[in-house]
Amino acid sequence: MSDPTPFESDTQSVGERLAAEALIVDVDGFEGPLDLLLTLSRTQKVDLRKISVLQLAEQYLGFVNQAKVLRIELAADYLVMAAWLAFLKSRLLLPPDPADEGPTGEELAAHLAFQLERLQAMRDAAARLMARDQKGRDFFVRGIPEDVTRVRRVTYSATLLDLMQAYARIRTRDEFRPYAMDRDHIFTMEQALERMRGLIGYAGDWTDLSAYLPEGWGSDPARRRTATAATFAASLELAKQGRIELRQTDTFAPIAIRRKDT
Amino acid sequence: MNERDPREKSLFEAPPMGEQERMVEAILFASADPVSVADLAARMPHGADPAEALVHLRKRYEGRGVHVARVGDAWAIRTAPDLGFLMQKETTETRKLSRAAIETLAIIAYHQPCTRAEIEEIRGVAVSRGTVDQLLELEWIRFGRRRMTPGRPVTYVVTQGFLDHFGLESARDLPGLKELRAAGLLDNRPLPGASLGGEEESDDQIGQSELFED
Amino acid sequence: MNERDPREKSLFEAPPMGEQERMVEAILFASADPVSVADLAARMPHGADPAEALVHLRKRYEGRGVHVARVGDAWAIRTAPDLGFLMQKETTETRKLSRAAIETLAIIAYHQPCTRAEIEEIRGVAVSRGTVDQLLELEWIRFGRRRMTPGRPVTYVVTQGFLDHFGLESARDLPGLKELRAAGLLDNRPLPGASLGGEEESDDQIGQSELFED
Repeated sequence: MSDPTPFESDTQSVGERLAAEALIVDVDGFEGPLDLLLTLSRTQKVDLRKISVLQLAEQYLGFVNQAKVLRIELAADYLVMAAWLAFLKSRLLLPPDPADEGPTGEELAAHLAFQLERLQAMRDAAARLMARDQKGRDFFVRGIPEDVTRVRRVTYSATLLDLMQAYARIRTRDEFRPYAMDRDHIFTMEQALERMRGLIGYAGDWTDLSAYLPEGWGSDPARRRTATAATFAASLELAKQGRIELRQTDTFAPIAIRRKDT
Repeated sequence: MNERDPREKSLFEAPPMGEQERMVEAILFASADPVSVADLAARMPHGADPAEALVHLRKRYEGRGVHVARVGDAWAIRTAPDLGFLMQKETTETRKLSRAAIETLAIIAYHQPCTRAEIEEIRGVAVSRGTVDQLLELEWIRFGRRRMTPGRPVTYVVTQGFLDHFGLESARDLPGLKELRAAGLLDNRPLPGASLGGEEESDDQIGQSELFED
Repeated sequence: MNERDPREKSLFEAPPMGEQERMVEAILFASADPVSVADLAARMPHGADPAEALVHLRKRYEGRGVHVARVGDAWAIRTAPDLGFLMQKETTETRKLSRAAIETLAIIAYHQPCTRAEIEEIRGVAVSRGTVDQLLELEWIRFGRRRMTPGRPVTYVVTQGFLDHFGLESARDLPGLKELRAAGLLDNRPLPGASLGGEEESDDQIGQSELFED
């Protein structure tokens, strides 16, 4: 089987050569491989539904070869399309392998033709859309829109949460800490400090720092992380104040603390 | 040469008056400022008579929702004066209830029927008349039965409107303090001034009796 | 007592249709943006039927210099397109849209709701962020509902502003829509042999255990 070589100079008319050169020069002007294929398909001068996909594939591969000769770097998606078209071409030219379950060359070709027709249809639709009368160009809105004066009416709102917080605040007679979802799983250094100050009086012996994690913060990894960090920071602060001593037997070994007797 | 080329004629003869009226209408509608007759003439085809077109247009808009009004020596389309009320738009602004109001409301919801003295006892401060009035006006509370105690004080209860607003079936569906605590709505720090004692996680003990008095 | 107090009557009965038409006329003239029927009803007296008033008003302005235009579910008064030549255009700044932006806009309009992947499939090239941003900024497209497919991609749809700009009553009036649909060019046809991706990923399974951790 002789592979017809595209862009054979001796069979090309001047017009075709010019068109080919224009394509090469304009390679940056294409909006991707499908756009290039659509442009190439116009040289067939037929309805897109009757287009020869085989011929189109050859034109595209010829274009890519030409670009290589001219050392034009093609973007990866152009090369992907070239590989796919080469595959399509082999499917179209070789007799179908009955063992092969994939789609036939004709099915693939029909899909490519559909894609081209659809892209062309969307371009035509876009052109028709832009050709419509447009606001501010062909028709106009009221030049002196009359301001609508606004009459303000105030309504008051409160959520169930506000209500419950208010009640809890009164009944505990305490500075109520506002409920904040994102702090649910955060143990602060202040909390850790407060906790440790209360407990440190009993820490006469070396005790593992992890023993000071508050209850309920040890099982969930996220909670354990924040509680550990806060407790560690608090222990540094207490050490700085001279209230406790810190000890670590080895790198990454557990840290232990004890009360510093003064 | 009396005969003129019909094409020339169409070029130099003014459009029919109906057409001129349309033009004046469109120009007045779209212009940001009132337009003088001279400006109209400058924008309309040669030979047009905007002054006459204006007379027709003015008549056409008589009694309509908008009318052609003279503004100095220029013209504009304006809303008919009797329809000015349509140009008002009510906007509703939502504000948060004040702390005093929400606390008062909460106490009434949890303790209804509830007298003013009881509210003041629970809050520890006087309840202003305005706060109660505001809640009454919002129709979140209403008067309940008078208490059969000396002075026969009025009581307050929450309304159906209150239940609707807060998505409650009844005031009994309000979560108790235990549930508030479970939901993380209650801080467990001990009461200020309460003796800290010998502290292991003691927050289950503190204040319980006070919290769950009923 | 069948007789009603005339004052009460005027309070509860809608004004005559002619009067309602004037009101709709005044409101539409006063607004540069389309006004929805619901907004009209909210601003008109209780019991008014702006939809019917609009039918009358629309007829009244047929062939005039301005006309009553439908924009989605809203209405606006616009100058007749054939009189555009009279208008001063220098005030309106029409930004030059790139070819990519125009095509993207058309694809969204004709295929809406439409995901970015679908736009890219049709154009055969990646859609740059700037292109979509530009259309969003012009308020010609907005986000639609997420597609219930793996990844739950966002979709784009065209806006009322888009319809208004191009003088369309609804997205159904896009030029050539019927023909494109009949030709099957708006179908989403997958590449033959491409795996259809195992249905809907059941994301119900994912994270279940995580959800039920306390």
